[in-house]
Amino acid sequence: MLEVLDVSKIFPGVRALDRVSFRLAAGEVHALVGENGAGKSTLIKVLTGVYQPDEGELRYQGEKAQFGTPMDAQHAGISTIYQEVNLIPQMSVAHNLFLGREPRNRFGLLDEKRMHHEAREILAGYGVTADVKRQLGTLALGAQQMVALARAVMIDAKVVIMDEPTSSLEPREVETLFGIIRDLHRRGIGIIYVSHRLDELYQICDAVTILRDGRVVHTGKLAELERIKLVSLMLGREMSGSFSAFKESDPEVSDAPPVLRARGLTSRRKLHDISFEVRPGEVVGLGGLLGAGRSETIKAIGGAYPLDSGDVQVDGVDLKKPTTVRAVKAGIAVQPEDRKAEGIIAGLSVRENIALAVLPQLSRFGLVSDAKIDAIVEKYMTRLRIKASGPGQLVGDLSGGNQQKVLLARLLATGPRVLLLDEPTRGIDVGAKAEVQSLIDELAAEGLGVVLVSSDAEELIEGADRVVVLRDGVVVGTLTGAEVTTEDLMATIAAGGNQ
Amino acid sequence: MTMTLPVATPEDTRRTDRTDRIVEIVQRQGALAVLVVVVLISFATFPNFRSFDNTATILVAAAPPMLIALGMTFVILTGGIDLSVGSLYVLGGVLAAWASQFGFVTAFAVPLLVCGAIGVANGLLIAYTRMAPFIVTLAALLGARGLMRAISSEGSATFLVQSDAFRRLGNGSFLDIGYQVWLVAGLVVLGIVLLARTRFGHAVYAVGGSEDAAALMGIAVRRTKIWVYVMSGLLAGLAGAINAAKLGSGVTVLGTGMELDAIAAVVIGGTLLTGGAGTIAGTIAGVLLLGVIQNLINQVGNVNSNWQQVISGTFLALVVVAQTYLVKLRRVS
Amino acid sequence: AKSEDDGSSAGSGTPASAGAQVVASASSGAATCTIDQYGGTKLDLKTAKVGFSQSEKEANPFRIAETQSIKDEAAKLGITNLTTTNANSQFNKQISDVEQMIDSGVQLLVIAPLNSDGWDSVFAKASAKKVPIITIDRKINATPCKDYLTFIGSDFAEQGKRAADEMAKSLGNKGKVAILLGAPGNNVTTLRTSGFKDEIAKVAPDIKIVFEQTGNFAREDGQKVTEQLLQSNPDINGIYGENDEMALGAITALKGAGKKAGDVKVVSIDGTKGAVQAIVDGWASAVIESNPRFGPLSFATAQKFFGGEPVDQDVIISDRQYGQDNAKADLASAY
Amino acid sequence: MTTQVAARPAVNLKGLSQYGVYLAILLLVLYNIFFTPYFLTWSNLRIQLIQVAPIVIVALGMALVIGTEGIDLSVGSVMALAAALIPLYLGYGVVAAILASLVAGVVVGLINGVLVARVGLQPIVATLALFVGGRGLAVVISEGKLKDVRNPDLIYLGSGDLLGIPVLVWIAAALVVVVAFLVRRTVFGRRLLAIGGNRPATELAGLPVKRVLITVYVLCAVLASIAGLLSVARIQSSDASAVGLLIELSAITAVVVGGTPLTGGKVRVLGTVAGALLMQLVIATMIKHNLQPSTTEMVQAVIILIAVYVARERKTR
Ligand SMILES: Nc1ncnc2c1ncn2[C@@H]1O[C@H](COP(=O)(O)OP(=O)(O)OP(=O)(O)O)[C@@H](O)[C@H]1O
Ligand SMILES: Nc1ncnc2c1ncn2[C@@H]1O[C@H](COP(=O)(O)OP(=O)(O)OP(=O)(O)O)[C@@H](O)[C@H]1O
Ligand SMILES: [Mg+2]
Ligand SMILES: [Mg+2]
Repeated sequence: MLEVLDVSKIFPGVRALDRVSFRLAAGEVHALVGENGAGKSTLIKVLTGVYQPDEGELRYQGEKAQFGTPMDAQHAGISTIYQEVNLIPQMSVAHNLFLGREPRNRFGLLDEKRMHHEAREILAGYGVTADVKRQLGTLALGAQQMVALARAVMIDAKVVIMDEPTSSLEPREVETLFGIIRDLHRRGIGIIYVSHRLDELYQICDAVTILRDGRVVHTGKLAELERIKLVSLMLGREMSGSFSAFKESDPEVSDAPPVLRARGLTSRRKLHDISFEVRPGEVVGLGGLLGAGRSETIKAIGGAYPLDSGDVQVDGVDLKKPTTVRAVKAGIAVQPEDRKAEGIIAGLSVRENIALAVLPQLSRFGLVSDAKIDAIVEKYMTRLRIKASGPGQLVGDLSGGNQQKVLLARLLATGPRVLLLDEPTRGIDVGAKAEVQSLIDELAAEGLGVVLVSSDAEELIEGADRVVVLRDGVVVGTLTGAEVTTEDLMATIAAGGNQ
Repeated sequence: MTMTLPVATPEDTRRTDRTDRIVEIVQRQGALAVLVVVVLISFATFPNFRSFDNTATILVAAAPPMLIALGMTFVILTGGIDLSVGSLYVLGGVLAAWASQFGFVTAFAVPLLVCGAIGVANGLLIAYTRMAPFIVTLAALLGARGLMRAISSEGSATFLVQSDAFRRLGNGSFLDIGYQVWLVAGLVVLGIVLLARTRFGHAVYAVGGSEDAAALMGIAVRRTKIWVYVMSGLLAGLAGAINAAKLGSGVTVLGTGMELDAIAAVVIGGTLLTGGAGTIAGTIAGVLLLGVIQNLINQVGNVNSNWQQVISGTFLALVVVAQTYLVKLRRVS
Repeated sequence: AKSEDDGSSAGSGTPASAGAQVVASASSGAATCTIDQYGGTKLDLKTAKVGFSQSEKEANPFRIAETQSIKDEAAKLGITNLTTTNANSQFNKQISDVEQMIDSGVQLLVIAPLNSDGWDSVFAKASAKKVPIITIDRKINATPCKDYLTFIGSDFAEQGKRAADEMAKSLGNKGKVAILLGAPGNNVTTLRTSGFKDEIAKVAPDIKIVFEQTGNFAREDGQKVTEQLLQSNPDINGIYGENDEMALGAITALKGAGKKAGDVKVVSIDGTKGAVQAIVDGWASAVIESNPRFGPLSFATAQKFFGGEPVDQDVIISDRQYGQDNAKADLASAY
Repeated sequence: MTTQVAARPAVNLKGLSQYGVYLAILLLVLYNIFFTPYFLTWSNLRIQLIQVAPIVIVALGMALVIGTEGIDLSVGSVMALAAALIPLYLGYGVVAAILASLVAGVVVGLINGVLVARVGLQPIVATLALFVGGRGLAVVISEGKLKDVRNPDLIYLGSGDLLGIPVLVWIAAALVVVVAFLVRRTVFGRRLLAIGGNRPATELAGLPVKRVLITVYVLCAVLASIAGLLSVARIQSSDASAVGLLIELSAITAVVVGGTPLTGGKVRVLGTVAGALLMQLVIATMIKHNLQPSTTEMVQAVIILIAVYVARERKTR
């Protein structure tokens, strides 16, 4: 159906694809896996005309093909959901859905009525009920992802490519997605599916191709490949035991006074009287569905989201009206949800990114001390095992996992008392994920208070000592103890809705 | 220069659509609201302001800036900027006056061709070389002015309009409102339809909203960019031409600072310089607002010319701050 | 605030009568215009609504003196209903300023035009309401007594010519001369250039004009261009500045380059205090005046017109000039 | 992952983009040496340096603002304000006059900075207001009159020499060093670049973004007011309506031609100086060859395009 032969793609300094051959059969759901930076997204972009291959050829429906632009690929029946929502946040939901192929009336003008009507109908099938005239950006990320999905599937596609479609979906939405995939499968449509969540792959994929460092290291039936083997192939080394790196044993949570105490956090309509506390060495998870207000809670504590009332205490000291500057001073470190937009500074080096928040401590009379910076950068690059060509490399050129670690290094360098981590493992591969998770454990063990937000229920359950469940900006329950299960979590979320 | 503004922040999903829309209209049409208030106050205060003639004068004077701001709106909506419009405006006027000796049609055709070609050059450079629009069009500003000086012997030769029909277009009127105003009104309506009701218009918003996403969604980003600069060039040339028709000659001492006026009008009209959001209706209100302020300063009469600048600057700041405040209100409520 | 000159500048106020404009040609054969020819009604200037449109900001001596002269004379005559506008050098603004004044019912317009062409729409409007237009200092290319009533002002080509005569005289009819041009595209620039060049060619063909660059009528540009000029043409003998400001900039440049007063002959046009002082100091050779005090002559002409008397279609004023002989004595009457 | 740095094939190209401005200057100088009489003289070099000094000073401030992804259109008006205040306070001595003009810079910078950082206006619009109003105010202050200055201390700043080099050039050079040091060695410089690189991220990292931004706009305006007062000292008169006219465009051009991207996050101080020098040489060459304004403008356009094309950032991500 769709096939590439010996394709290479070279970026300045990187051979992103190295003589890759890949074959998608009709009606097949083909998993494409690999570490961060293995070349998955690049392969997809080559397949869909975003990039032109430097070597090799593309075959589509048995014939040699060449797509100059994504438009060409779309016309040929290849429809793609790219990694990270790629829609226009300022435009309305309906306009996004139909962009570039809007229905027109007999004067050649857009038929808004029809567009809205059809958009409503189509989206209903995906469980999205929001007003289609609303700005897309005001929708929750999950809903946005569903719009992107609907957009990709609604054209008469022969091939649908999905690059990490589930990274921002909640379990219910994932189910909807799988329903759609099964339906496409039945209709004989070929699907390429990229994900770091291995469970999903085994649920819906038939075949798998594993990329490592731009090369294909394995391709074949997925069912014939054991999980553990798959991971080893991806990483190029043996993996053993559990995939979650969180230690099973609950660390002793002391009855020391809490490092962080949030009381009655309230912000117009989004947060309502949220209170919880974190003790030193404790990992408190924030659970809930997308849009529950977890990110807002974290940002509010970090001073980046305006509060109407409520207060935040660190080590018993009240932060009067938290601002980001005050919060950092008090020992609060926030790792934002959106790494690219709010986390890293892509155009600066690893060194600058790590040192950024602690510059005053690394300088005298406003003059930075290179020696001090080098020392601290060296320390965290080693400690967090940051893989980069050197401290001078631009962060934007690192893989997702390493970007995340640089971000963590920046937080840790400030010597925080509390770490607030919003989706710390989103979009990073199993290897890096395990590293980040064990790091969280380590940090807690050193006596830091940690707040962890994750859409991955398992990660939350295993990683947290206690889970505070939010729904619509209200605390609806707290789960404690080692015996908490995913089911318990889901039940609490659901029960919260019935109150 | 493209500052990242927090464009869309997540809002409460439960808010009713109607309040949403009312607040949005006030926010989006802030310039219109200010315009209405200013006009009402002037009506009450200055008897001369009320006259029909005065209104017609304001509209005629606003015609060329309106065309320029119309083109600028498209450019800014894609996240770009066009500094060359002031020069193209003068160039268009000089060319129109010169070409009027060959008749009515050439008087339009020549400036449109030349200014359109410069627009194409702007667009190609911006779309294909990824050079910043600011700098490409700054070069075009210099180049076009140089060209204008070259064809008018360093600006000393003024071509007189030879075609009577062309001249009539400049000074004649229908229902006591100048032809130019009708022409501009027609083009503005076309522009509104183009932006709101065609695929091209949506592509413009998409490119400004997120260039990368638009490309991945199959929008022809480059073609869209090229077109907006062509439109901007054409409209600036046309503005020059109708102005030449009105003045009866290709005046060479025009147009400095015109690009900043146009940008100011567009921004006052609520269009974000980062692109992706804004309306032509807002731009119209912005242009008229600037025109009315000018007119008011004259109505007050005998204001020292230097104070006039101070007042304009202050007013500009107030309007934009008010705009921003409205946007913030909307975000918080 | 306290300026450098505080306390010493008590006597700087120029007597209003000093340097008043004088009409050059009272020749009886010149074309005239009457209210019957032009159309319109007789009226009393005192109670009339008068509009004055200034072209450039009141930010240089010429414009300041010009506007002030109009206002002073109006006050003197008891005209209470005077509206003034300023186009800030934007031509389109001047057009709409004037149109707006016509809309508001002015009965007499005095215009200092920014440009000589481009007045079609104004004429159309003014003739419909029979508003007489007096243009001052720059002429408008149109028909007097039809499109506008009359022009009062200097002859710019003549100024250039006189500057050329002075230059030729001070150089002894030979040498190399540079021209600091005014703002490009301005007809003052054009006429002062052509007048100068034609006359030089006629009276002193041995004077070579080796350099012409614009100084935009501004002192800083005049200085910068002269600095460059002195590097590329160190043997220059004369500099003709098309206004005083550029010439003064040139003098600063000459000083900076280590020249002595009189090494390079400087001739310019306008007659501002600074330039006349430069003659006294020996840096400038001659200054041709361009008199900005248009108030008295404008209103006198209007009074005649509204009173039914014929007025000249072209009122050319005689400009004085300053040289070594009279600079010191006449310094007080410079503006 | 990317343990790369495999041989960079584009080394030459990259070098060209880094050093394009310097190459252009070299070419232009070579041309002049052969085709322009009296070019290779000390007095000529001196004039070029003196003339470029004010633009360099303004461009330094502009580079800082551009580094934060901003732009400042009001620099010309600040120069005018500074110029207008000098004659007013010269009666108290040269120090008072200089202080007065610097205060004007601080005030304008504060207004710009607050509008950008606190009110959240887009820089081009925030500074447009003062671009329009500032010069008007300056002319109002000076009552529209051009005033000669005769204070010898002030004039020394504008046309005196120190160790054989004009004072003006010393001052500009000193400011270049200060700004380069600021960008490379200070906490403030790092923060400035971080804001330009990603403002939301910098804010979340707990940096005092607003304070830094306001400081940047104040610095830019103060540099502009220094340029303004030096211009007065050089021209030996204060003309608020003319000083610094259109300098914002020259300054932006110098910054961009010098290789600083308008998208922020990067400041090239030496490049900026080179950019200003290049444009100065272009204009000087045109004047020396007695070319018409039309030609000068068209050639400038072409040179800007070529210089920026060569120096443009190649998008790697
Ligand atoms: N436009 C580009 N310019 C330069 N290098 C690039 C570009 N795009 C990708 N790369 C590099 O190519 C390699 C493959 O990247 P790619 O995005 O395909 O990885 P991926 O497998 O999709 O990773 P992830 O799981 O994080 O999405 C990486 O080393 C990346 O840094
Ligand atoms: N258009 C957008 N672009 C970038 N990020 C967005 C956009 N819309 C929403 N987000 C981010 O996605 C997050 C999820 O939005 P949502 O409305 O689900 O609220 P939430 O409370 O953060 O959800 P959660 O409880 O899962 O953290 C928001 O915090 C916001 O930062
Ligand atoms: Mg990817
Ligand atoms: Mg979230």
